[in-house]
Amino acid sequence: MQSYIIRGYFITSRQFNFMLEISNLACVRGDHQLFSGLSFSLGAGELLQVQGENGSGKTSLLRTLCGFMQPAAGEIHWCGRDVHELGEEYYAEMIYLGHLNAIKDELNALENLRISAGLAGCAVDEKEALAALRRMGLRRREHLPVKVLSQGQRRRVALSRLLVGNARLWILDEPLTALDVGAVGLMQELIGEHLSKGGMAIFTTHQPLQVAGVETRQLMLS
Amino acid sequence: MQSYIIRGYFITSRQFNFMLEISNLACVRGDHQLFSGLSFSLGAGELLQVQGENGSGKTSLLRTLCGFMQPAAGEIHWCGRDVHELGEEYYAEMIYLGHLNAIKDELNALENLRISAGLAGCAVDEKEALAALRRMGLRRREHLPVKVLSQGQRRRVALSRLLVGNARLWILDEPLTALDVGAVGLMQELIGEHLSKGGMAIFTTHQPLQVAGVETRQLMLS
Amino acid sequence: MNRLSLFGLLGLVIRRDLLLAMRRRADVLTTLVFFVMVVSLFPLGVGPEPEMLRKMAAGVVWVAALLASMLSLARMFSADYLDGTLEQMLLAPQSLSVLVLGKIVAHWMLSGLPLVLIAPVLGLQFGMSFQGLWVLVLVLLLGTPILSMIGAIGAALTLGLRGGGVLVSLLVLPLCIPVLIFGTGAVDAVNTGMTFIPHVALLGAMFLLSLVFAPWVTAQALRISME
Amino acid sequence: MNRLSLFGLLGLVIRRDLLLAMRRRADVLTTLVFFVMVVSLFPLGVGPEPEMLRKMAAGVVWVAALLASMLSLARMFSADYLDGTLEQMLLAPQSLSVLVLGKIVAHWMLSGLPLVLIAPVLGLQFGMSFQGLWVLVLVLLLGTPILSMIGAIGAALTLGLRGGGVLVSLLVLPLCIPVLIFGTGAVDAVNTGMTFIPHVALLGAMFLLSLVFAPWVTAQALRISME
Amino acid sequence: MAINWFKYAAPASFYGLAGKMVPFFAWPAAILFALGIYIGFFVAPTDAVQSEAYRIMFIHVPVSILSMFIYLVMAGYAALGLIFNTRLSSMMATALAPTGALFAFIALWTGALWGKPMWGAWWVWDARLTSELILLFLYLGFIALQASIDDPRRADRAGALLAIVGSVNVPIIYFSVKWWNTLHQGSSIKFSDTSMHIAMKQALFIMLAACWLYVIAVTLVRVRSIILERERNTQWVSELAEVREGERS
Amino acid sequence: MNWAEFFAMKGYGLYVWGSYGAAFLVFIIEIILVRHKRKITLQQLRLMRDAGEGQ
Ligand code: HEM
Ligand SMILES: Nc1ncnc2c1ncn2[C@@H]1O[C@H](COP(=O)(O)OP(=O)(O)OP(=O)(O)O)[C@@H](O)[C@H]1O
Ligand SMILES: Nc1ncnc2c1ncn2[C@@H]1O[C@H](COP(=O)(O)OP(=O)(O)OP(=O)(O)O)[C@@H](O)[C@H]1O
Ligand SMILES: [Mg+2]
Ligand SMILES: [Mg+2]
Repeated sequence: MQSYIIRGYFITSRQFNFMLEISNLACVRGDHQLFSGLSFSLGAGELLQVQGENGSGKTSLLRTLCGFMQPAAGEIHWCGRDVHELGEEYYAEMIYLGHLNAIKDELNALENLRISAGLAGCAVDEKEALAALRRMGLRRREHLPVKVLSQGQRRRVALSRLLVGNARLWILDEPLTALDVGAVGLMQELIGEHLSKGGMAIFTTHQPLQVAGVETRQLMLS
Repeated sequence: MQSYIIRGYFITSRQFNFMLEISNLACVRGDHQLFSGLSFSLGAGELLQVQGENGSGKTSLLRTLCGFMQPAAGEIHWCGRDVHELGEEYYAEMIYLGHLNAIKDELNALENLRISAGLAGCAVDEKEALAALRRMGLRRREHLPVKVLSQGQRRRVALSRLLVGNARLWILDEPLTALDVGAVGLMQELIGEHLSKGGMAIFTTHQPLQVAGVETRQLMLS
Repeated sequence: MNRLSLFGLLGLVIRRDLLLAMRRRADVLTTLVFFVMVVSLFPLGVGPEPEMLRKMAAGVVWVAALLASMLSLARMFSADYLDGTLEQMLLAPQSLSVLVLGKIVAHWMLSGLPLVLIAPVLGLQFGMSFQGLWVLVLVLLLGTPILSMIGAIGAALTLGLRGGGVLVSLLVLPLCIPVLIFGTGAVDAVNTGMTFIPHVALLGAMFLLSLVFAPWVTAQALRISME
Repeated sequence: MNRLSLFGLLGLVIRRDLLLAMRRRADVLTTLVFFVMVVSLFPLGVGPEPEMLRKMAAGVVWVAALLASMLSLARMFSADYLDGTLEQMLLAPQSLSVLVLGKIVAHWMLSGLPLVLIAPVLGLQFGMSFQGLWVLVLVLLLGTPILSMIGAIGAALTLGLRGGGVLVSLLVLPLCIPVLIFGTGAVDAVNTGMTFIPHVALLGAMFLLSLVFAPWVTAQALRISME
Repeated sequence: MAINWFKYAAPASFYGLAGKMVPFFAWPAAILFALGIYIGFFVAPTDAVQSEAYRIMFIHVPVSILSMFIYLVMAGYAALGLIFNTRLSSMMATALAPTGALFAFIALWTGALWGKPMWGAWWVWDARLTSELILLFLYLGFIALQASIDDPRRADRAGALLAIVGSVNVPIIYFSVKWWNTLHQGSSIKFSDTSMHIAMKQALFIMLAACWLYVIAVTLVRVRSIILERERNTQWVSELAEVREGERS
Repeated sequence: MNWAEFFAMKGYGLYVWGSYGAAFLVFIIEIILVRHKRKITLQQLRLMRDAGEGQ
């Protein structure tokens, strides 16, 4: 009933240093089995794209990796230990960006970034936050309440959280939504930098996304 | 300060039959002038893409066309008459699809479609609604509460409203958000059909969208 | 595909809001439970003297009704606003006032009607006379729709603003005071053996007045708020 | 970039929620005015007899407190839920209970504390004695946080309505009843010349009990609701 | 008479006019306050019933009357702004509201201080007192609504709608409250003012005039700030002397 | 007339002076506030002007 096509090679030197290992994962929503027997692993410097049609279970997979949903079967290991055991230790090393931006309309971009970074466990000073926002192309928009920003600008505020954390695992659910061509390029750059520092990323998107110098592994849900 | 590049030709035989005419439109948000002196017109069978970076004012332009925002200057005419005078007559002939899906999480796709069509002024029977949902690729999802659907499926429910109305003017703000490749193709098809029936469409998107046999006019905001 | 008549639209909106509420039954019950709780609290506070309780009864029921309808007011338009449905309603090629009227009727059926139905039980707890109970139900039936209508204006004006529920109450409660006064006045009149007709007539006039103006004013307020 | 301590986190959450509320300075005043208004409704309902009003006073103030915390409860988690912030909070590498405690404290500071501060003025309007006022403030100070804590559990459970929201309102609101009873009981005791210590002691016990359990239960409820 | 009213309906020209008018209201207000207090305290005789406490009247009554009057004026301006889309009228409404609320507050305060010696209670639930309290709530609602809306145009229009609905309600509220009270209890509280001394009347009217002038002056100053704030992007504001020649910051 | 007697107001001093004191205090505070607001507004306008020139 399901088929997975996993393509791509481990291109880093640390190829046996798997940090995230998924084995035999299954996901059931309602009466509906989205996937089962799914296994893959991800090491430092690797990039994985989850592909599939609308409703094929990409978001469900990513949310299962975050612990929001209990898998119907299978296990998720981080550095060799079950993520449920790890709990907060695992959360300290990952960052998740979903369909929702998790920003507050009433606050401005700067406040939003500093507060959400704080809630994620790291205090960020103003200078650092401003630098991140400017990198995301929000110069002269830092002090406007997010409510008045355009859809793409709001997405940029959400994405700027990636710049101030030091999470090793990025889980990005359609990060390119509402971004213009320039911002898509910027995201590719950011992912590239992250990988080159030994980070990992899993993402979904229906748009083309290519990171220079990195082979994107593909996981196809259907 | 602003520049507009309007490209494209009127390819229908009814090229002097402009239905939507915008003259000298200006839009101010906060202290910020987004555009001014914007003029264009649209006739039956024509397709206009509004382009520009994040925050360049695409959404603001479309919302002004819908009458949600008062233009700072300029006029919008429909069939030669000011849309503010026309009011409900104008609304009967247009349909707007924004960033928000305007669907209720607690209702299922079928109920959502029938109710939103009803609010837009036309009663749709169950068979017709089911056909529209199936055309949008929601077979076997019609009776699930929309809350459990995937992001792309939710967008499809919203888009299925296009199929049950008989509006002549479609105003679509990033209709392709969250849609997979198949659904993007379907949207292109639908827009093509709509145009060939003498309809008009204005849309924004950051993804490529090409309708077979129709030259897309481009309006660049910057 | 055929155009809906105005009555068709009204029915559709009412059915829709009731359907939505039935999917989230918690909201309906919260209002009702709150109402019963507030009313039951007073005998505890004031003590069990029957004479005093009988005097208070109408006032307590009315104040509780007023507060209970405040609880659900903030939600009246805000869900539709957040998910974009309200935008689509403003683009409907029919009268927005009719649509608003539908939402008001639905709100009343969910937050006013249950109170009217349970009020006799509470009245009995306070030892109200049969005649008094009857008048209480009558004035509640006339008065709670007014609360919903005035409340709709407030809810529309505060759409999308922070401060939500409290701000609406701040705007709406002072405007509802006449309803409260005439509503309790009618019951008191019965208890003191006078005629309650003038009070009911005044409530009726206020009902008609708000029926004529409130939907339209609310529609204007919605347009202002959506800009 | 350095890690936050638990106290740092608590402070951050409280500051955040207050900041969100303070975006408009008017909001703080709004709450105060709201209390005065709700309290003023009762004399309009039950009549101006000073004796009756004095007896009702404590009950009226407690009802206003309950209403204020109910009105703002719905927003306690739902805004964060709708815009995705709650998801991020569940992913925070710190204790969720502490985070929830922060939100409860902020909620109390916004909806409970103003009432405690204005209660003496309201008491004067109802002709309460000095001793009664003093006890009223004391029990409010103990009781309003309990309302916030119990309310948080309800708000978390009704979020997105897993776990049967209908039951929740039936469970949570009745849980507030003991608070109201002991709260008004203490003031009544003073007025009738008895000792108010037992009431206050019971309230204190409830306060400690809910302080220990409510944040944790709320955190679990949130995890259930988000699934 | 060929005064061009529309000229002064434009914020730019009204700004200058208002600036010139302020002293013409402020100084007479100050002088009349001084005069009124002199007559009120040194000329008017002691009251037979109330002894010296009645002197509170000279501040209480003008302030109470104005607090109600200002609401009507405010609602009128707001309605004008909504119907004819004249920005200046909306700004006037916004500028009047805080003063109105303060006057309602002073009326309550002085009333309470008068009530304690006369009735033995700071507060009784009497019709006039209660409706004054409700009036204060109406003011605060208007202010809170406008304060919580960022976009000034939306704030104007929403506030106007509220003020109009409120002013339709004010008479209903007033009479309902009056009826409420008389139904419940006979009016045991009555203040006889049949035999008012001429000096008392003089003091009362002088204070009333002083308060009225004060309201106008304060409102004009406030509306000038509001005009500047709203028109900050226009040419004429940037060319104002007080903006151009102000010290560099 | 004796000033102490005048201020005592036959025992009603607290109430009378409480009223007038509060009223004029409120007036004075309001005057200070509107003038302060004018100052702040002008200051902000100048800030805006300087920022505009800086560009
Ligand atoms: C908090 C308490 C009080 C409030 C809110 C209040 C409010 C008002 C208001 C609104 C007015 C003008 C309305 C009208 O003309 O009918 C007024 C007038 C007046 N008040 Fe008060 N009042 C209070 C207490 C008192 C007390 C204690 C006295 C005297 C014992 C008093 C004596 C008067 C008199 C003599 C007038 C003017 C005569 C008249 O217009 O009827 N007030 N007050
Ligand atoms: N209770 C349920 N009963 C039946 N099907 C369900 C239920 N809950 C979820 N589903 C289905 O599970 C799938 C969830 O998909 P998910 O959100 O993971 O998709 P996705 O791959 O992220 O899609 P998209 O590209 O649209 O974001 C959908 O097909 C949805 O219809
Ligand atoms: N009050 C305000 N003050 C200053 N700037 C504002 C204000 N309100 C809106 N803006 C700006 O106006 C622009 C609105 O853009 P709009 O939403 O129309 O953009 P868009 O072209 O649709 O962008 P996107 O591609 O991201 O959807 C944004 O740049 C926003 O920052
Ligand atoms: Mg998805
Ligand atoms: Mg946009």
